[in-house]
Amino acid sequence: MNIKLEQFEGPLGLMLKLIEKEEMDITQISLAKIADEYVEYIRANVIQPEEMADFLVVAAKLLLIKSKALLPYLYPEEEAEMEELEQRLKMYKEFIEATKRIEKILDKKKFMFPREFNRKAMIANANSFTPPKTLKTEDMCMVFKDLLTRLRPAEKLAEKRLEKKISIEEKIFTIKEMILKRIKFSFNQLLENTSNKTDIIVSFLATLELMRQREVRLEQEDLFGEIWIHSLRIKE
Amino acid sequence: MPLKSKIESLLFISAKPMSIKQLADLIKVSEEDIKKAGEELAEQYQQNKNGIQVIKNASKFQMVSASDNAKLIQEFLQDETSGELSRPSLETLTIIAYRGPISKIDLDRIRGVNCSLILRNLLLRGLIELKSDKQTDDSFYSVSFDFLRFLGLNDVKELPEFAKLSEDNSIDKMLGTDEEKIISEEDTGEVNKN
Amino acid sequence: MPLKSKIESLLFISAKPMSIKQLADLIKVSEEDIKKAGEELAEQYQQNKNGIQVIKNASKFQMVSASDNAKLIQEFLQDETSGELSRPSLETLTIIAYRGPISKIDLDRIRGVNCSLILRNLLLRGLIELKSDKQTDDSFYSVSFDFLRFLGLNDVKELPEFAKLSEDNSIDKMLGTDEEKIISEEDTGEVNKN
Repeated sequence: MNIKLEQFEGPLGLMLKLIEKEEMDITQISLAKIADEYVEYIRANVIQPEEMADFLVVAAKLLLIKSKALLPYLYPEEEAEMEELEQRLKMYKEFIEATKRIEKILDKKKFMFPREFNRKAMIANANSFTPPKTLKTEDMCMVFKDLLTRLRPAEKLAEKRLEKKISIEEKIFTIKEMILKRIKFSFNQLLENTSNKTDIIVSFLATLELMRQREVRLEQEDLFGEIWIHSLRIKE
Repeated sequence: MPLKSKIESLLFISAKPMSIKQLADLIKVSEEDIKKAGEELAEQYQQNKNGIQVIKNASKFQMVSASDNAKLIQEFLQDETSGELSRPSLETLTIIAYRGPISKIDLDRIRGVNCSLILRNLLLRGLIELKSDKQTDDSFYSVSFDFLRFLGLNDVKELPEFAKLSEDNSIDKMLGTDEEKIISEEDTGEVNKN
Repeated sequence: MPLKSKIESLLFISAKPMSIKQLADLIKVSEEDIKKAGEELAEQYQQNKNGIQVIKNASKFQMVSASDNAKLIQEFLQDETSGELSRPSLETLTIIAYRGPISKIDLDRIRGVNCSLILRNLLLRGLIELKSDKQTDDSFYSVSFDFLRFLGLNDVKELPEFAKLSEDNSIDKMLGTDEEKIISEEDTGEVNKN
């Protein structure tokens, strides 16, 4: 994708560029069409961590619009939210067009200038000195201290790193690796190196996905009992 | 026309933007009279294509050289203004010009991205001004005289499609804009005036 | 009448009298043309009883405010230079006192807004001075000798807690980080590294 965002351009800018590239108007249909490209873009490009949230919110809305286009009977209650995104984008586009017109005016370089400040021209007696009568050095000290307090950087917020999450794709790969080595193994064996809840869920989803793909067969004797994962691959 | 002549003298001497209120206080006539005479003056200068122009922004007037003579004046002053601004800065400035006074939240929403750094830069360059509402403590951005001078406009209303873009009711609906009385730093801070 | 308009613009901008030759060189027309147009302009302004007048002295033209309004202008200057300072003005003056000599751009950045008008007023009142470094062509503001004497000091170093406050590093830190951010903003497209 040969689209590049300037720094300080947000999700709206990205959507507009994607739509313009396809020469489409701003409609729910065109928004549905660019959803994948949008997600692909934020995956492939470096986005400021503090801006990522804004990009993700819009990504979620775009995916909603896309799923709505595919399954129109779903999500009737989200209608307003989808329209809002469309409205915002239309308005943003109008301002982008206005920006281009203003840029053209600027290019003409028709600057107007004020008269330069000239003390001598303003005051005939250039030696006149008009101090604020009640000002004391202590006042100045206080004002300067206030300023320093204002400028002192705020305490740094504690940083929290996001843990690296394993994707379903990665987990499927791990299971396939394990199953190459043995005919069957338990779900708990798969979880050997993890205690993380998300990881357990991802592992379970990966297992189900492999069953759907007819890569494995699952077996559970009792409720909450051990799940056994069997290979369905015919050994060569 | 002694009133117009007085306004002319003051705008000429002060060499900076002057508020209708300050002009009224000095000349000792009502603010309405100042507003009317000032606007007439601005129109007169514009129609006669004078080398001097009177421009208006919010409730202030300023006297400046005509935009048609920009090149000549730049040469004389050896001024190197290039008029260059990054695209995101210009975009932010455009929204402020059409929709000002506008709060930061509304701006961020229209652009879909946090504008803090850009706003700071525009404030430093004097292209926008920050004014706060004393009662609610809300802050609003508007374009400055320097922005008008930069574009060679006598009033923001001369911007292309000003009426349409500034009053787009979808924006109002969306943002719930309400324009309250807004006071600038300059107006509020001046101890000696009040 | 673009010629008259050009003369008007130049006389307006230049606070000083301009010779016919200088005008002719800048506008690139003959001296006779300048003389004729300039005299017409002077007459026009006089007949219209404008608040601005164009006067001719020997072979020089100058734009001045109308003498009828002299009293009004005195009052304006009185108004601008008397009374206490507003908080933003006081803050600017204080920064210049504790951190001077200081450049305008650093002042703007410390205060987060463009300080042109405030600086102009402090200059007008004789509280600060602008000095240029001949070699680098940079200009710096410092408090005036008159102001120091008014405070009863011989040197800024005698201000309360001068050594401690002038060396506080919050300002330096802020100017340092700010620079990076502002540069990266102008530098379009470059992803901010911090």
